[in-house]
This record gives sequence, C-alpha cells and structure tokens, in this order.
Amino acid sequence: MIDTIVIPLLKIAVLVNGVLVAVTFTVLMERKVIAWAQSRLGPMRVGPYGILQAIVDPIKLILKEDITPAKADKWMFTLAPILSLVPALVVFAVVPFGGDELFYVTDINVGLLFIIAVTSIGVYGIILAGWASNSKYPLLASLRASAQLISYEIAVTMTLVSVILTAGTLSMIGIVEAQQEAGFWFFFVQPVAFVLVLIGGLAETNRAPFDMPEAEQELTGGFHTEYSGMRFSMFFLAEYANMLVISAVVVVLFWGGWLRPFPNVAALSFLDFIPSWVWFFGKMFGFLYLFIWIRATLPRYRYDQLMRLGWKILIPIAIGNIVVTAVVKVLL
Amino acid sequence: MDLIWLIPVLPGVGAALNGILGVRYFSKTVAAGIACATMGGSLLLSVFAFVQLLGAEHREHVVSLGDWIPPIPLQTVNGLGAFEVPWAFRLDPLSGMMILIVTGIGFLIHLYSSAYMSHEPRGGYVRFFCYLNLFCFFMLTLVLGSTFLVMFVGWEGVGLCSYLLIGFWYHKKSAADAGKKAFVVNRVGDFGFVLGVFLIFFTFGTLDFREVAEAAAQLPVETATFGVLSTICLLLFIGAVGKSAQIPLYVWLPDAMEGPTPVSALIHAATMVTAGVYMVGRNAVLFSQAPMIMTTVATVGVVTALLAATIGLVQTDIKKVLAYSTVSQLGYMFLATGVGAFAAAAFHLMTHAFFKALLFLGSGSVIHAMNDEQDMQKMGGMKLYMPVTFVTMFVGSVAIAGVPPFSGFFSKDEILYRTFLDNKLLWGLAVLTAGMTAFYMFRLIFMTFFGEYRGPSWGSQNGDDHAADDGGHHDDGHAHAWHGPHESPSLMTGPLMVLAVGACVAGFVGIPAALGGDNAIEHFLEPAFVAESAAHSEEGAHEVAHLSHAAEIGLMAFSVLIAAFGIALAYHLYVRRPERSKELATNWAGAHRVLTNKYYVDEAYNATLVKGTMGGARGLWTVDRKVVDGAVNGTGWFTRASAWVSHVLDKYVVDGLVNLVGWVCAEGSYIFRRGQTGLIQNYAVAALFGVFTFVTVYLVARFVGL
Amino acid sequence: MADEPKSDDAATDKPPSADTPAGASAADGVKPVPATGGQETGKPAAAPAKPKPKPKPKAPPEAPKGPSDPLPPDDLEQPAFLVSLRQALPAAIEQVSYWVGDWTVIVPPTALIDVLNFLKDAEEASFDYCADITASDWPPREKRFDVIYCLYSTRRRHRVRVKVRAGENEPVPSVTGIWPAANWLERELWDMFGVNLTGHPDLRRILMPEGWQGHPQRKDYPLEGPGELLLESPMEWLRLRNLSDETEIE
Amino acid sequence: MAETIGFYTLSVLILGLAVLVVTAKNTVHSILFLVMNFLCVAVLYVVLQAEFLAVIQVLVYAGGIVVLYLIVVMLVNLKGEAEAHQDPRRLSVIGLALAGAVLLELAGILVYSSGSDAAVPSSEAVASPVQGNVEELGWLLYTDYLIPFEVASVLLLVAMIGAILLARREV
Amino acid sequence: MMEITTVHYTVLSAALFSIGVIGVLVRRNIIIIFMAIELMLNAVNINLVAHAHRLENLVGEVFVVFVIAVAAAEAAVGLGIILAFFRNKETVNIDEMNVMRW
Amino acid sequence: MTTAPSPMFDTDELVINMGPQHPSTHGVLRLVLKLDGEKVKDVDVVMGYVHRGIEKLSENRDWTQIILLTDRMDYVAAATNNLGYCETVEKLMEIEVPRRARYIRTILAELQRIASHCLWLGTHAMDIGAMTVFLYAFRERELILDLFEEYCGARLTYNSMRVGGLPLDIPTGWDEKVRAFCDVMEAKVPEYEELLTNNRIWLERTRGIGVISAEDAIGLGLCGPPLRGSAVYRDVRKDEPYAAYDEFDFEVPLGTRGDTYDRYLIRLEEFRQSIRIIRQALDGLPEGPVMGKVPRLLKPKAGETYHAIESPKGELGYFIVSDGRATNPYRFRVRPPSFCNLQGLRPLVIGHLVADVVALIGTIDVVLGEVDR
Repeated sequence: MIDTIVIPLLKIAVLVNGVLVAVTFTVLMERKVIAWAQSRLGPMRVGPYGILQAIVDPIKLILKEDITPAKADKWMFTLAPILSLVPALVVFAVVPFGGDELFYVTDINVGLLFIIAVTSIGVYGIILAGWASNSKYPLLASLRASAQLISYEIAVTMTLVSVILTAGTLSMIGIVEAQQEAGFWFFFVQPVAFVLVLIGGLAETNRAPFDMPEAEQELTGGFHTEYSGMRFSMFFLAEYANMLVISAVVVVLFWGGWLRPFPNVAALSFLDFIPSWVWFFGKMFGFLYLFIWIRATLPRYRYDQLMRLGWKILIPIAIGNIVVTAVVKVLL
Repeated sequence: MDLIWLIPVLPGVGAALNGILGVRYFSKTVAAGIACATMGGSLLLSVFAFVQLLGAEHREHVVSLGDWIPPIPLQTVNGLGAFEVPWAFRLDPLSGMMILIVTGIGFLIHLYSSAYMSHEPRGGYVRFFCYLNLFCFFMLTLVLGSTFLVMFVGWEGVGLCSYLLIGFWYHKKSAADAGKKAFVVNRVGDFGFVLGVFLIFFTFGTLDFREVAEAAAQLPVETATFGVLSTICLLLFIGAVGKSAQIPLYVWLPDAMEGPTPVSALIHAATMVTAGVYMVGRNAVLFSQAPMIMTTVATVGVVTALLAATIGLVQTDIKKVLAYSTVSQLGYMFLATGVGAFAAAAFHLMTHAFFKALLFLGSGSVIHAMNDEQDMQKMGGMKLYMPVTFVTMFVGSVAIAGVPPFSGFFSKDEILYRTFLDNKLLWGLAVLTAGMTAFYMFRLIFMTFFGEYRGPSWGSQNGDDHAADDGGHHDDGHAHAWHGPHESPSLMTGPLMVLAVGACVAGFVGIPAALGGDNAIEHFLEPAFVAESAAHSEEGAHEVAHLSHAAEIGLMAFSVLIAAFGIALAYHLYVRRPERSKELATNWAGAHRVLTNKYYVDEAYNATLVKGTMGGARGLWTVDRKVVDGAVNGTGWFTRASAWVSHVLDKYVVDGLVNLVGWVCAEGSYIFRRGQTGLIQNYAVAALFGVFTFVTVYLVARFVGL
Repeated sequence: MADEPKSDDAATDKPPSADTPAGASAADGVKPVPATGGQETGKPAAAPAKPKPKPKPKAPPEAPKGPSDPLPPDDLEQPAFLVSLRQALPAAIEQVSYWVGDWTVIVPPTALIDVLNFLKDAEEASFDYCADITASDWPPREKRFDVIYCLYSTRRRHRVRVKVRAGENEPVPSVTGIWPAANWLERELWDMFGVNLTGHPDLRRILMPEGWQGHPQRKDYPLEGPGELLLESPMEWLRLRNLSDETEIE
Repeated sequence: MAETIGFYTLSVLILGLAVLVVTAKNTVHSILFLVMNFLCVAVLYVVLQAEFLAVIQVLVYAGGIVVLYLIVVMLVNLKGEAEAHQDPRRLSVIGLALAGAVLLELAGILVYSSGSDAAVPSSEAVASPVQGNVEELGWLLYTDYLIPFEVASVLLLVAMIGAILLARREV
Repeated sequence: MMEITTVHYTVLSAALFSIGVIGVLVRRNIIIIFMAIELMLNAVNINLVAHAHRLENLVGEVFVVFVIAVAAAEAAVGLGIILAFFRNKETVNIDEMNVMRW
Repeated sequence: MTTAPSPMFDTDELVINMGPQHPSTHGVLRLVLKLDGEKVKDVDVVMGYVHRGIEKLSENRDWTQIILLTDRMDYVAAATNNLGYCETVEKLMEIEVPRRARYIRTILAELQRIASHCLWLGTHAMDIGAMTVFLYAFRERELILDLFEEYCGARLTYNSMRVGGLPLDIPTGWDEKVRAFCDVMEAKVPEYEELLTNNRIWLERTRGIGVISAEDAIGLGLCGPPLRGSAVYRDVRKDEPYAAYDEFDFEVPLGTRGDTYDRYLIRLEEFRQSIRIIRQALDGLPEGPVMGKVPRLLKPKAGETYHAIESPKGELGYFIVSDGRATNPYRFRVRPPSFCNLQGLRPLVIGHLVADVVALIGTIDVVLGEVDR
C-alpha cells in the first residue's frame, strides 16, 4: 500500500510543487538574464538581488482581480488555463531526474510517446482560451497557435523517431540507459535531431523567436489578451513548465540525462561524486539559459515564415534523418 | 583457353566501333586499323588457344559465359527436359582448326581488303570493314558455339553478313539481286536446319553438341529404317546444303560473286560456305547413326562436284570459274562426310580454305589490275605485268589440281581414297571431277596469265606513275585513270604470298601413312567426330576396310595422272592451240550452251518455283476476289435484309415493351421517389432498419426457432 | 547627383533662383529687395489696425482683406518655368508674386489643373513633388480662401507656390490626379477649411472626428465650445452632447 | 475488485460523455466532451494492457483529429444556431427508436450468450522474436500487416492531399 | 459484483456505438455528426482491443491502429468538405446539404 | 477559377481594429485592417486622436510663444521643430543669425536626429521582436537627453531656440561632452548592427517588405528616409541648405530596393553621418554671440513664406502668413513629415501580412503628435 499509493502520491506532490516553484524561479531567471543581456540589472528591489521577486510575482498575480469578459464563454474561459497547465505538469511524471528510483515518479514503456501525447493535449488550452474570450485578437492568436503547435509537433515527433531508433526503446529511463551502454550521449550521434528538437521545442512552447501567438506587438498578447490574475498566471505557469519539459526532454534524449560526460571513460570517474540529479538539473539549467538567451537576442519570425520553416525545412530534414538513422542502424 | 569467348567478341567490338562510331567519325585508316587489329587480336588468341589445346590432355574445353535462356522445363520425348541455353563456347580440335582458319584467313583478307577497297568512299569503306568484322564475329560464334542455338546465332549471322556483303554495292542492281537471292536460298536451308534443331531438342532434350552426340550414340544405327535420327540428319543436311551451296541450292553462290572479291574469298570460299561441312562434321556421330542420309550426302556431294566442275569448264568470268570450283570442292567435302571421312572433309576444308582464298584473292588482284575487268577472254599475258600474283595463283591452281606435294593433293587424295573404299562409282565420278578441276583451273591460269594481252588498251601517258595514286580515282575504281595492268600493292600481294605458302605446306599435316606420314590431322580431329562413350568401343568399326599402302599409292598416282591430263589438255587447248577451244565449243555447241547456261538451272527455278509461286499467288488473289469477296457481299446483302425485318420487329414489339417498362417505372417511381429525400440520415435509418431486421431475425431464429 | 541642381539652376534662372532656396535666414549675401511698392499695391486696404477676429465674433472690426502679394521687382529675372508658363498659359496667370525669395503664382480655380499639370510636366519646371497643400482664410474677402500649393522639383531642386483664390462655395478641383500625395492634404484642407473640393476620391474628415460640425481653421470658427452648433443654439448642442455621452456609456 | 470499480467508473464516464457529445448545444462543448471521452477510452485501453494504443489514442485522436474539429468549428464560427432549419422529412424519431431497439437486442444477445467466456486459448501464439506490447505490435505491423500498413499510409497521404485541395480558397 | 469479462466490454462497446448511431441520426450539425461517427469508431476499437486482450493476440490492436489511421483520413477529408461547403452555403446544417438529391 | 466571391458569402474577410490603443502603433494611431486570413486586403488609417489644434492655437499666441508649441508636435525631436519654426520666422523677418548660433543649432538638430533615430530603432526592432535592441538604443538616447538637459534644462520639450538665435550659449565643457558622446555613439552603432543587420530573421522580416518605387514615393509625397530608401536623392540639408549645413561635409545615404531593410540601413547610416556633422561643427565652432539683432517686439511685415528643414522624419515645412499688424501670425501651418509619410502606409501595407503591418509602421517612423498636431 505504501509503495503503490503513498510513495507515488508523495512524489507527485513534491514534483508538482517543485515544478511550480521552479517555474517561478525560471521567470526570475529570465528577467535577470534578459536584463543582463540588455545591460541593465533586472529586478533588484525584493530581497537580495531581487531573488524574492520569484515569490512576489505569483502573489501579485494571484491577488489581482480576475476578470471574466462579459461575452466570454465562462466555463471554457475558466477551463482553458487549466487545460493548458495540467498537461504541462503531467508530463513530468515520466521524466527521470536521476538514476535512482527516488527521482522519477514512474517509468512506463511508452514514456516518450506519453510525453508527446500529453503535450499535444496542451493545445486545447490555447485554442479554447482564444475561442472562449470571444474576441478577435485571441481568436486569431489561438488559430495561429494551434496551427503552429500541430505542425511543429509533427516535426518534433518525426525527429524523435530517429532517437527512438538509436535508443531502441521508448522508455525515458531506457533511453538514458541506452546512452550509458553506448558510452556517449546521443547528441554526438544525432546532432541534427538535437537541433531539430530544440527548434521544434522552442516553437511548441511559443518561445521567441516563435512567439507569434502571444506577439504583443502584433496581436496584443495573443490568446491570453483577455486573461488576468490567477487564470493568466496559469497560462504563464504552463508556458514556463513547458519550457522545463522541453529542457528535460532534450537533456534525457540527447545529453545523457543524469549521466556524467562520457559515462564509459573511466578516467572521468572522479566526476561520479557529483550526484546524478545535479548533472540533470545542471544540464536543464543550461538549456533554460539557452532559451532565454535566444529570446533576448533574436527578432520574431513572421507567421508564414514560421510555417514554412516547419513544413518545408524541419519535416523534410527530420524524415531524412530517420532514413539515415535507419540505414546506419541496419548497416551496423 | 578461358578467354576463347574473346575470339568472337573482339571482331564484334570492332564491328560495333566501326558501325556505331566509324561511319560517322573514323577515317579509312582508323577503320581499317581497328578491323585489322581486332582480327589480329583474335588471331593471336586463336593461336594461343590452339597451342594450349594441343598441349592439353583432354582436348575439349567449354567456356560458358552465363545463361542466355535460363532453364525452362519442357516436355520432350524422353521425359522432362530443361530447355537451357548457355552462352557456351566449345573449343575442341575441330573448332580449334576452324578458328585458326577463320581468324587467320580472315586477318589476311582484312589486310588485303584494306588495300583492295581503298578506292571506296570513306563511308563505304568503313561500312565494309564493319560488315567484315561482323561476319567474323558471327562466323567465330558459329564455329565456337557449344550448342545448336549458339551455332544458329552464328549461322544466321553469317547469312546476314553474306547478304550485306554481296549487296555491298547495293546501287548495282545485280549485286542487290544476288544478295537477295543468296538470302532467300539460304533461308530454305535454314528452315530445314531449324526444324532439325527443333527435332533434336524434341528428341534429346538438349541442344548441346556433346550431349546430343552422347545421346545419339546410344540409339541404334538406323540402317534400314528411316527413323528420327535420319529425319534429323536429313533436315540438318538441308541446312548444310543451303549454306554450302550444294544441289539443289547452289545457285546463289555463283551470283554471290557480285560482291567485292575479298568477300568472295573470305565468305564464299574459305569460311561461310564451309559452315555446312563443319556442321555436318560437328554432328558426325548423328550422321554416322543414319547411313541412308550418309549415302545421300555422299551422292549429293559428288553430283554437285561433278556438275559444278562441268559448268566451270566453260565459264569465262574469272570469279565465276572460281565460284563453281568452290561449289565443286564443297561437293568433295560432302562426299567425304558422306563416306564417313569426316576428318578428310575437314582436312580438305582447311586446305581448300587456303588455296581457294588464295585463288580468289589472286583473281581479285588481277581484276584490280585489269580495272574491274572479270572476263578472262579479255586478259592474257598477265604474268608479265604481275609476277607475284601469277606465281601465287599458279601455286593455288596446282594445289587445287592435286599436284603433289601441294596441299590439295593430300586432302583430295584422302577423300578419293576413302571414297574408293566406300563406293567405287562415287570414286569414279570424283576422279573425273578431279580431272575437270585441274583442267578448268589451268584453263583459268592459261587464259589469264599466258598468251598475249587481249585486254583494252590504256592511255599513252605510261610514265605518269604518280597519277595512279592521285586523289582523282576514288569513286568508280579506275574508270578514268587506268594505266594498264600492274602489280598490286604489297598489302595485297603480302596476303597472297602468305596464303601461297599455306597452300604449299598445309597438306603436310596430313601426309597419309602410305607416303610415310602418319596423317596427323586425322588423328587430331578424330575425337571430334565420335561420341565420348563410343570413341573407343567402336574404334574398330571405323577401320572398315584398308587397302595396302601400295594400292593406295596406286590410287594416288592415278588421280595425279588424271589431274596431269587435265592440265595438259588445258595447256593444249589454251596455250598451244587456243583456236581449238573455240572449235570444240562450236562442235559441241549444244553441250557448250548447256554448260555455259549452267544447265539452265536458274531458268528452271525461275520457270517452276518463281513462276509457280507468282501464279499461285495470282490464283489465290482471284479466289480472294471472287469467292471471298462474293461471300462477304452476299453476307452483307443478307444482313441488310434481315436488318430490315429486325427493325420492324424492334420498332413495334421491342420498343413497345421497353416503353411499357419505362412507363411502368416512371409511374412507379412516383411512389419510390418519396423515399429519396436527399437526407443522408434517412438513408442511414434505412440501413439501421436493415440491421434491426437482421438482428431480429437472428434473435427469432436463435431463441424462438430453436 | 550633388552637382545637378547647380547646373539646373544655371540653366533656368541664375541670380534670384540661386538664392531663393537658401531662404531668408541663410541668404545674408543678396537681399532680395523687399519691393515696398509691390507691397502697397498688393495690400490696398491695409489701413485698419485690428489684426484679426477676436474671440467674440460679432464685431470683427475690419479684418484684413488678404495677404500681401508683392509683385517681384522689375530688375529680378523670373525663373524659366514662370516665363514658359506665361507663354504656355498666358490667360491662366492672375499675378506673379515674390517675397523673401519665394515665388508665388496666383491663378484662378478654373485654370488650376492646367497650370499644375504644366508645372508638373514641363521640362524646365518638372514639379513632381507636392510638398504641401494648405489654405488661409480671409473672411471679409469675397473669395475668402487662399488655397496654396507648395511644389518642389526633386530633379531641378526649386520651389514654387501656386495660389488659388476661392470663394466659400466655389469649387476648387482636386489635384489628387496629379499628385497622389494630395489625397490626405486635401482631406485636411477640407476638414479644416471646408474648401469646396471637387473630384476628390475620398473626402472625409481626417483630423477631426467624423460627424464634426464646422471647419475649425476658419477665422470665424468660435474659439470656445465644440462647434458652430454652439453658436447657433446652445441648448440643442447641450442636448446632443448629453445624448452622445449616454450612448458612449451604454 | 479494483478493476470492477474502474471498469464501471470508466463505462459510466464514457457513456455519459458520449451522451453529452451527442446532446450538447454548443459545438465547442461537444468537442470538449469528445476529448474527455477519448481520454477515458485511452484509460480503458491501459486497463486492457494496450498502452501503445492508449498513447496513440491520445496523440492522434485527442491531440490531432479533435483539434482539427475544433479549428474547423472556430473557422466556421458557429454559436449554436446551426440546427435552425429542420427538413420535415427527417426520420429522427424512427432512427432513435430503431437504434434503441438494436442496442437492446444486441445487449440481450451478448448477455445471454455470455455463458462461455472461458478464455479462448490464443490461437497460435504469434511467433514474434520481440517482447513487450509495443514491440510486438510493431513487429506485427511491419511483418504480417505490412501491406495494410502501407495502404493506410497511402490513404493518409491521399486524404491529406484531398483535404488541402478541398480547403483551398481558390477552388 | 461479478468479474469483468469481455462481454462487459462488448456491451459497453455496443452502447457507445448506439449512442453514436443516435447522434448520427438525430443531430443536424454535421460536425456533431462527424463526432458521433468518431464515437462509433471508438466503440469498434474498444471491441477490438477487448477481444485482443481476451485472445492474447495482438491482431486486434493492429486493426485499431488502422481504424485510427482511417479515422484521421476521414476527419481530414470530411472537415475539408465541411469547410468548402460552409464557404459556399454559410451553414453546417446537414438538412441543407441536399444538392445531390435528384 | 474565378475568385471574387460574392459579398454576401464572403466569409473570409475579417475586420480588425489595430489601435488606437495597441502596443505597436506608436501612440494613438488606429488602423482598420481588412484581413483575408492573415493577409491585409485593405487598411483605413484613422488619426486625430491627439489633435490639439496647434495650428489654430498658434494664431493666438505671439511669435515667441509658438516655439513652445512646436515642441509638442514631434515630441521626440523637439529641437528640430524649434529650428524649423525659428528659421521660418527669421526668413520672414529677414533676420540674420550669428554664425555661432547656426553652428550650435546644427549640433542640436543633429543630436536630436540621433535621439529620434534611437527611439525609432528601438521601437522598430521591438515591433519585430528584437527586444534587446530597444534597450540598447534607449541607453544611448538617454545620453543625448542628458546633454540636452545640461544645455537647456529640459529632457524632452526643449524650447531651446529663439527667433534670431539661441537663448543661451552652450555651458562650459558641454562641447567636450558632446564629443565624448560622439565617440560612444560611434562605438554603439556597430552593436545595433551586430544584432540586426545580418540576422537572418531580421532579413526575412524586413527584406522585400513594403517595397515602394521611386516614382510612387515621390508621387505619394514621402520624405526623409522612406523617400531616400527608394533611391531618391532628396535631403533638405543638401538641397536647400539651412543653419550651417552648407559648411559641412556629409553624405546622404540612399537605398536601392526601397524596402524596409533599406530604410533601416539608411537610418543607421544617418547615425554615422550625424556624428560626422556634429564633430565638424564642434571643430569649427566659431566664437561670437548666439543671438542676432532682433527687435524687441517681433512683428514681421505682411507677407507669407514657406520654409522647410530636414527633420529626422523628413521634410518639416512651416508656412506662415503674417498680416503685418499683429504680434501673432495670421496663419500658421506646419507641413508635418510624419503625416505625409503615413499617407504612404496604405500602399505599403496592402498585400502584406498582419505581422508586417507593425514592421511597416515602424519603418515609416511616425510620431502621432506631429501627425495630428
């Protein structure tokens, strides 16, 4: 009973809270990093170097008045942010943060597919938010978002196939173990897939330079134009949780999860004193930083260019990558 | 030896090069160079192969390049056979000898042609060498082919090349006609050959020579009956007759002389026409099992030999004489095969190849010198102008006449000897022919080279030598710049000399035992003519009869005597007393006319076969017009008549019915149209109703109807 | 490119034109003779000292009758395009004026299109750039509006102003067909002055809200209150205003 | 016991959501119920140990197909007045009755013929060299059912092209 | 409570199928009709999976994969048609889609 | 296929109000976009939301007070507006301005140009999504504001000129600070370029967007960088030199294709040219008074004139009529460059996507205070 119910529940509770806290600090990190990139300081007032901003921000959002537009579909309007946030959290169930059983909730044999499937549910939140707002800009934005998500989902899924081919398993833990056996991170054999997943991940999480659905200069905030307060903060949480998901997935798939660099090289075994979860979070942090960095640097794509990139460049490359991987796999 | 497939392929490559690229781009030199080089290479390979064959323990080598026709299971008389044809080449003594002949003589003739044809325009020149190479390719395929089908490829190929080369000057109607004639006549023979091949496969389930021979050797000898073997042999022989210009299909060969002389030498003397002989020899085992056909072969051979020789006696065209001589010599060869002396036939084939090629080339040289003049009556005294040609041709004539120790003597005597052992009557005819041969050959020599010059006079500007190689005469030979008879260039005399040497010494490989030799060639060739299994067991049987050496020498002496008589007669009639020949011709005008007109064979064919065919066709046309068209028209009228009846019926009865049905439908559809609401869901309800009915029926059947 | 204007100037009209673009402030060298005489002729009724209508509209004590349109001094050579314009359309020119280096051509509204077309198309003029269209209002005058077209040539780098005197309802043809740039400028003109422009494709208010009453730049437009309506019946105006407030609230 | 509870819970959810799908006034609500229905069916698949299908159900149905419905609904932008017009010739009531009757009959058949639910021995065990549900399914798809698989892929391609052609503005 | 057998799943499937049928027959909004069809397909899928489970034979699941593929194709084409139709007639009411009637 | 669907069934067109309160309309501009999907089929530009009647107002202010009003038009380039107005009045009154004053005016105008372009660059890049450039550009603009503050005490509406010269001479050491600023600015321009000029996304977003030919640009009355982007050599500083521009050596950058990218490049180049002008002016800054001889009571003779200068946005013209009797103008007309450039928005936008609309508003560089006046 304890093993089957209590421990997992505990883990889930810790995980959900951990993710939410991590999100708030990710937001802080984004503000700081971008500020540094723009040669300013970022939040400095709340706590030393503005660290407590991470706590103040959500409190502010929660305490704000939550406005429902008069002509909105109220049920949907409330449901949409939840639909957006829940999948982003559910996905963490299969992410192994460390090698030990303590560090993951569960390991299912279709873990990677599970992640893809559940994240694909997240699009409902955005579409329904746009639709339920009963307003033109959000509607436009949610149409954009859904088209963007669907098309980039195809590209990412196609790319993941080549990783699955390399690893020979769909289980997240299995993939890391496959890298351990192989002795190298899959980044070194699937660099193209890595780049594709990274780009696709940026697009799926609506991050710059693919943040069309919420491009404030064009669509005044996109699908959450009409949102405020708690419900807005849920979208906010969902976006950053998705960022975490993408980082975690990329780390697991390409950067050896919790493994140290070159897990087979005995000469590096002195690195083993560092616990596995530190490796994992370190790598994740690196990718979060990369995402923020990109946001600070690049202009925004135009919508048609974005779709062209997805359909005409990423998907063909992904298919080509699958073919090459399969051929190499068969030949070896 | 594994490279023997290259022997045919090399000339094939040359032909392809010249044919595809050459006609467009190659200069004369390059084209001739390619052709000669490929032939030379082929010759080298042949020599190597032959040497290796000589040294080999087991003198048979088959190289298969792979499947041509993959195995196809087929029902045959002897059960299930697989029809399988590999691209296989067989090198054994017989084919070894043949490839030497073909490549050797072919090479020489290529060299010769490069000079002889030098007045052709470039395109024609290249085309000529392309054809020539192609011919060599097919001939070598024919010779080396290990199965009937591969042989047949070569067989048909050489026929094609023969046609192409005879009609090489296609703008000349006679040449074109001659080509067609050769082609058509050959087809008659080929038809027999193909039927024979079919029958062979049907009988033995295989087409491989060796396997067929093995199988045939197991069958009883058909001495009395005319069984399947005899049929096969007869059919094959028909093929051989066509290809080797025997009675009754010899008519094409003299006409084939319309082609360029090297062609006559190569194809219509040395190689292609001997294919028939070769084929019969190749199937010696088969023929040995069918004595009746052997007799037929011998008879046909000797009659052909005699007939052709008689015609040759009176011909005045230098090439025609040689052509009939060829027919006659081929008859000899068939005679030899007919009496079971396959080795002798092959031997004669070889020697014949040498001297006949020599003679043709020599005649070509003369013709060349005489500005394309072929009539011997307009020659004479040529030995002064062209000594090399004269000497070499003289050697050739001596050889063919059977004067010892030239090559023809040994081979011809072998044949005569074996014939004598077999059938005295045939021997007599053969000897008679030998005499005639000697006569007409020397008649040729004397008319051409001796006596005074009877040809046309040539221009006075004798001294202007270099005009001969002026660029001016490249179109129609020497038509306008002929400076009288002259010796041919070294490229032409060279081959002549080589061949002359051959004609002198080729016989020494077969010096009979009676003369102290061991008849090496016969022993060399013998294994090719017997089945593997039968080779040893029936060895005794072949030694049918044996004369003493003395008797053999006596026979030789007799035949030499006959030949000497012929030569003497010729000398008498054409050198000493030339007018006597004319007297003879007038005295024996009827016979002379018959001979000059070649026994009216062509006319007879024309009157019977050609006219018959035409008449038959006309008759058929008449039948077509009167009977068939009449029937058709009658049918048409009947159809129209019945159509009217049907129309009436249709209009009032059928249409009435149809309209009735339509009316009923139209009226009835008012009821059903209401169901056609255009609402998809209503249709779905109907479908659901069907489901409901079905389930209900099931339920009723299950729980009530139980 | 930089040398082009000089040569053009030289070709057209040397002494005055070289100075005109420089403007008054820059041109310290040659003072373009103020020509007082011309000033007097152009402004005959300039006696009353009252400058302009006071906020109270009822007593405008002798508003100025019009701008001073001083004639050019006689010794000033006229630019080539004016000369050729005079030749081409002699009847179209009412007056040529010159002041502090700026040339102005005054034409009647009927001849406006012809003159402008000529100025745009003629080689020595080639005024392809319509810099500005505006007006000034002189209420006492019968033809109260001065509609002014500021033209510039990007090829020859000279300027000219064309002035049309038009009455309150006198039609002034639209020049959008000549310069698309005139579209909004004429809209503003109409919005602000209510000049009767004819042939404009899209004559709506541009700066003032739609449905605005009156034309604010007119001199007789009240300086207080929302519009002419207030002038005529203040109660009605108040009612309308309340009405619109209610609709907005709803 | 747990399975029983789970099954009945899921069944009620599935059927209830299905009824809501069919009866909802607002198309978008209907779609949302459909998604939930599909998610419940996915859970049912997990109960039946078909994890791969469960994931595919979510990925393709919920994440793909229904999103398409949603987008189309948003494009046509309906607010409930879609069913204004009713053709008088409709046979809805008959259809409803028939459907109910068939359901009852089927249920009857099933319930009464359920006596022999002894686990039928698996007809020959599929000789696949791989272990695990997903792997086995993949093995089957790419060996025995390769041709149907390819046909399905061609079908999808054709459908894709057809959909693009249909939805193009200019046609 | 009795043990859950395949019959239970089959009954569930039949019920779901019937709901789908009713949806198809009763509703007039073609998008809802499409969704009802999806429901019917799901009923079939449940049946297939249940029997695959019972027979311990994965062929049933293989066919579910195909059904899903076909459903995707159907949705794509069907929705394309709906869009085209809507563009022309401004409605998604199936009762007005009767242009094919005689 | 015949496209043109009947208006009855035309479901594709979506009308969207962009503004008057929208993040990227730079104030209170309202665009009524008619969209076909995401493509703009037509646009109606609506303005007047900050119409304050400055022209009317000026007719009731005396000549000096008006300077203060001109500050409020193009509020990001107030000094340029002051300059234009003062020069017009000086032309009308034929007042000679001391050379030192003209030099300082030039320096101020060019500093103002840099400041204005900084603001434009930041917002333009921000519209296209490059947020860092925004802060970089504003950082440098801040330095200029500091300089202005030191000179005249104000940071935005400077009121920094007077008819006949300047109210104040420059503070001690100010010229050195300007010099230092020039060095800083020169180093910063490459930073902007590094982030944008060769950025693929930036290129894709700006190249070939909003192309307008030279003829159309002239015909539409565009001015300033939009006109020069279409390769029309037109710069009032060169064509009709005012202030002290005829004494300096600088170049007028021209575009080639007339697209957004060209206009971007031109403005970046104008940064450098402005720095060049400022340095020359500082080098050659003459000594002397900064105020010319001006009557105590400004009262121009009756007459009218039009005078244009090159503001950062383009040709800023003033048309002033004086009746010769009052201490205020009879008619005060501004020819606002933003207004004329904004007229070019519609032809530029039609056919592009919504996302391009913001890029095009940015590239035109409008300030609504000037458009509406």
